[in-house]
Amino acid sequence: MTDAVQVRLLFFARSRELAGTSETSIQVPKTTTVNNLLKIIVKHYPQLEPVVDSVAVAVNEEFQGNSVELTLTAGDIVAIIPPISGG
Amino acid sequence: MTDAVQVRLLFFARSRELAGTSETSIQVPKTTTVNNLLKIIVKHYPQLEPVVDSVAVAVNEEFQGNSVELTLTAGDIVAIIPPISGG
Amino acid sequence: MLNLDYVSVTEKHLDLNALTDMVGREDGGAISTFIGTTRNSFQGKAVVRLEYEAYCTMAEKQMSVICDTIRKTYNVLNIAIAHRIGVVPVREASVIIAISSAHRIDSLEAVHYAIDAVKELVPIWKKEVYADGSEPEWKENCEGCTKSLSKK
Amino acid sequence: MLNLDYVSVTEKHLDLNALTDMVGREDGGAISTFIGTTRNSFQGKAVVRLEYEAYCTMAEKQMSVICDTIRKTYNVLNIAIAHRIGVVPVREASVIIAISSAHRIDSLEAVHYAIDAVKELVPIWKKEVYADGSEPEWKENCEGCTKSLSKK
Repeated sequence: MTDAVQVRLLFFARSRELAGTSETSIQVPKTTTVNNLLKIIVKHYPQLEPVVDSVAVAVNEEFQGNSVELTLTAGDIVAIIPPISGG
Repeated sequence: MTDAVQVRLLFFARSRELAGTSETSIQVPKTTTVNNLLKIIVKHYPQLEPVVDSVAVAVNEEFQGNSVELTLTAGDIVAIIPPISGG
Repeated sequence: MLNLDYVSVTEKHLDLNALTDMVGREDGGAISTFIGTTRNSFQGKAVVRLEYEAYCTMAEKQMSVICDTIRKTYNVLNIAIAHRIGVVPVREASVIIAISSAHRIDSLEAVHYAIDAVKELVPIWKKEVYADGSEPEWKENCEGCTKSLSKK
Repeated sequence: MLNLDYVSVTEKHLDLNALTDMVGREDGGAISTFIGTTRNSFQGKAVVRLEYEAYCTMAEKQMSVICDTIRKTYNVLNIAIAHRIGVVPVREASVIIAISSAHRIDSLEAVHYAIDAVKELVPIWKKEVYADGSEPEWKENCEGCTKSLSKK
């Protein structure tokens, strides 16, 4: 992975409980889609498999389209966002 | 006026200021329409002439249709209701 | 749990917390409120205060009719409608409506309906007093509305 | 007068009076509010409390985005959106939205939009804890909503 970067990875709510942590860091390709990013994360945290289809992803606090090609930078904050239930 | 009854007559807001009183009593026909009632009232209080077309009438605290035939009883409360501006 | 319809025409300062506490319920997930406040100007003229006058007994009766209509249309829990009369200084509340419901859509829509209905159906009047000393004016919520009431 | 957008995710008890005071203005004639409260049951199961968790920095950012959208759509004056996190006991407020406007239609519609938007766009989650000791549940505001966010 010559074009790999290290990003921060945040988990919340159910995904946090399943992952067993609220934050970690992970190496990912510099350019990738959200769908591919999720596949990589599930490889590290297979226990997220049941929820992966229902989560959204935010990069640096902005929601990202699933098929958008992301360009990530070292230190970027990737967050797994389970279905929202605020209010 | 054999079929006349004495009713209480209430004025509010602008009609109260024009009439110079908030309450009086007046002799009116036992059966009459709201329009006719207003004509009688304006005969007693000609200063209400400028507002008579914009007021509604309530009898015993219920709005009455202008052309409805009212049957009044002695002591009924007739109220002149200028355009509402609550809220 | 019994439903509450609270209606009030009062010379006292309106207490938002007291009214929302009154409509709040353990089986409710939503409280919507509307607060009408006195504005400091009308068409460029500075307003120093409003003076409200009511046909009190009929006003509270009409507020109860509005509560009945709300219950026929929306799935609400408790309703409170309170209108202040007398002098209301700028920025203070002249009317507060607070409605609770299990789900938000009902109280949101019911409050909207309720304030429209109060302005149309409840015999209360306001006189605007201006800073420039010009003749105070009795306001009208919308032209012809009151006249059309008599047909309802 | 400058417009205020106040957004807050806090562990503290939400203060309705403080928030409405904050949005109240001399040039405003209307304040509409929405208060989300904790219900005591879900599908027949007694709920003892809700526990809220937020992605705080992003949540406040999303609330600010909602404020921007409100200003593009409705003619409002001040906006306050506050969400409580941590444990919220039954009957207490988890979210309060308060919006002022010159005329009532704007704040009424803006508050309705705002609570819908908060429930759809702000990364906050609630876990329901039941009296019968059954497994606490992470709620979802509506199925598929979050997934659809990623397309927005």
